[in-house]
Amino acid sequence: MAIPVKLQVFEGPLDLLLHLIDKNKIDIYDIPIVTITEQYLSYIKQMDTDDMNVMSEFLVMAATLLDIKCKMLLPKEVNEEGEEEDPRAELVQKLLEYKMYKFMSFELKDRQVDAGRTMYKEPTLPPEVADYRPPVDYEDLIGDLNLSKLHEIFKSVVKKQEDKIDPIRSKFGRLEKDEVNMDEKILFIEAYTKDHKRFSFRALLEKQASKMDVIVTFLVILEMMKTSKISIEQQEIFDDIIITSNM
Amino acid sequence: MERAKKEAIIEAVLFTMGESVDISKLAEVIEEDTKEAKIIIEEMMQKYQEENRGISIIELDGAYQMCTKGEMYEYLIKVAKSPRKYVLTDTVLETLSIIAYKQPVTRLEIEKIRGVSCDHAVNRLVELDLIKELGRLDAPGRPLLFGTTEQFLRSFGVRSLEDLPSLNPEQIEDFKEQAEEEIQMKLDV
Amino acid sequence: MERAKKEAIIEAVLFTMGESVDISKLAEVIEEDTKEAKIIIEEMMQKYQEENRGISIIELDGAYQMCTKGEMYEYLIKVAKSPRKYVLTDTVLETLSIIAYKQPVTRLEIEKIRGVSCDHAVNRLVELDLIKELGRLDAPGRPLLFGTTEQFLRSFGVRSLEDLPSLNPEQIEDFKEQAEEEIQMKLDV
Repeated sequence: MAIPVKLQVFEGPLDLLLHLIDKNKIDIYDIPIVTITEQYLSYIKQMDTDDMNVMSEFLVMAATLLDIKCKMLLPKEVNEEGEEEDPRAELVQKLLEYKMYKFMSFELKDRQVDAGRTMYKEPTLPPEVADYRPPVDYEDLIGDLNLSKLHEIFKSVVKKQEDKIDPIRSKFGRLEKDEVNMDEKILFIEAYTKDHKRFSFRALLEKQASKMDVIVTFLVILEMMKTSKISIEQQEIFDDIIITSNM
Repeated sequence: MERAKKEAIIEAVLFTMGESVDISKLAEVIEEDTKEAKIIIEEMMQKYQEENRGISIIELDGAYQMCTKGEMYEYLIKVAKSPRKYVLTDTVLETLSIIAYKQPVTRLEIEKIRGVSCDHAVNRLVELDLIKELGRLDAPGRPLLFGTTEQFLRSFGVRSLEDLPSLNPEQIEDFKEQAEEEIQMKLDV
Repeated sequence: MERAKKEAIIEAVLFTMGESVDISKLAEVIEEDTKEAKIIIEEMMQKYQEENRGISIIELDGAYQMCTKGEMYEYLIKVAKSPRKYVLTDTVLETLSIIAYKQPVTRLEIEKIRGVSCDHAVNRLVELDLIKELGRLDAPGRPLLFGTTEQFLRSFGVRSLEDLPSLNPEQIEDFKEQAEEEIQMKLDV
C-alpha cells in the first residue's frame, strides 16, 4: 500500500533545493551534487501538477543539476587565472541570493504585522479647498525649455522609434519564394549530361544564376550519382570534379 | 488602567474616527462609567487649549469630536492651496513634442511612436492647458484628436503652428540608416 | 511667529491632511527653512511619545504623517473598523522583498533571482499600491522598472528605504557561518 506523502509546497526550484540542503544539513558551499540531484528528481517525480509552466521551471533546474553532475565527473575546467572552476559555483551564488531575499521576506512580514497596528485618518479638508487647483506658473514650468529643445526631443523620440525596428528582421517580410524548380533543374542537367558526356562540375555551376540554383544543382548531381546516372571523379581534395555520363 | 493611558486611548479613538463619538462609547473603551469619562475628557479639552496645540476636542450634544482650532484655518488653506511645483517629466515632454509636431494626433498614434502608453502624460498636458482635444477622428472608436493650445504657443514663443520647425522625411531616412549601420556594426564584430 | 504657534500649525496641518505632508510644505506654512522645520517636527515627535498621547507623527521619506500609536490597536478595534488586512502570500512577499532591495528592478531580474515567474505577484503588488512602475529600462523591449511606494513604507513601518532591515554581504556570511556550524555539529556528533 502506498503511503500518502503530503508534499510541501515550494515557491520554486530554488526553494525546493534550499529545503533539501537544509534537510540534509549540508554546506551550501559544498553541495554533494549526486545526492541532492537524486533527491530533487525523486521529489519532482512525486509532484502532482498539471501546470506545465510550474513544472517546466522545476525541470529546468533538474537539467541544470544533471549538467553540474556531469561536469563534476569531468576534469575540472581551469579559468584564465589558472584556478579550477567549481561547476557548482553559479548555482551556489543563486541559492545564496535567493536565500537572502527569502530571509528578508520574513523580516518584512514581521514588520508588516507591527505596522498594521497603526491607524490613519482621512483628510478633512473643506471641499472648496480640496477642489482648489492653483494656477500654473508657465514661466517656471517651461524654464529654459524652448522650441528648438522641444524639436530635439521630438527628433530623439523618432530616432528611438527607428532604433526599435530591427533592420534585419523587418526585411524578412520581403523575402520572396525562390522560383528554382527542382524538376526543371533535373531535366536541364540530364539534357546537359547527355550533350556533354564528360564535363566539369565547376563549368556546370558557372551556368547557375543564383545561390539557390547552385544548391539545387548540387542536390541534383547527388541524386543522379545515387541513381548511377553519372559517376564522378576527383584527383585531389578541392580539385574540380569531373562528371561522366552513364546514360 | 492608568489615567494617562485612558487619555491616550480617547485621543487615538477620536483621531481615528474623525467624526463625533458618543460619550458612552468612549467610556466603554476606557472601562469607566460615562460620568468619569466625561471628567477625563473635559480635562483633556482644557489641555488642548494650550498654545502649542493645533487641534482641539469639541462637544456636540453628548458626543465628542476632534477638530482643528478655528485660528488654524488660514494656515490650512495655505497648505492646501500652496502652489504645487509643476514639472514636466521626460515622458510628458516627449508626448508634448509628438503632439506639437504631429497634430492633430490620437493617443494611439502617440503610443505607436513612443512604444508605451501615454494616458497619464496626455491627461497631465490637458490639465496644464498645453494641449487640448481638437475633435474626434472619423475612424472606428472615434478616437479623440489632440493638438496644442494657445497657451502652448505663448509659452514657447511661437506665433503660429507654421512656425514649428518641421522634421523632414530625409531626416527620418537618416535615422533609419543610422539604426541599420549600428546593427551592421554589431554583426561585424 | 512663536515656536508654540509653529507647533500648533504643524499639528493642525497633519491632522487635517490625514495623508503624508512633505517637509517643504510644512516649512513653507510655518515660514521656516526645511532644516529648521525638521528640527521642530523631530521635537514634536518626541513629545508625542509621552504616555498620555494616543497619536504620533511618523516620517516617510521626507514627509510626515499623523497616525495612532501601535499599542492603541486593541482599543481602537473596539470602536473603529479594523483596517483591511491584506495577507501577503510567501510568493508575493518574496517578490516584494526583491523589489524593495533591488529597485529599480525589472520583472526579468526578479524572475532570475526567484527562478520562477513573477507576473502574478507583481500585478498583485501594484494592485495593493505597494509597488509602482518607475519607468522603463533603456534596453531591448524597454522593460518596465518597479520600485516601492510610500504605501509600502507605511505598511511596513519603514521611514525610508535606508531604514529597511539591512541586507549586506555579511548577511550572506552569516548564512555561511550558520551552515558551517551545522556541519561542524554533525561532525562532532
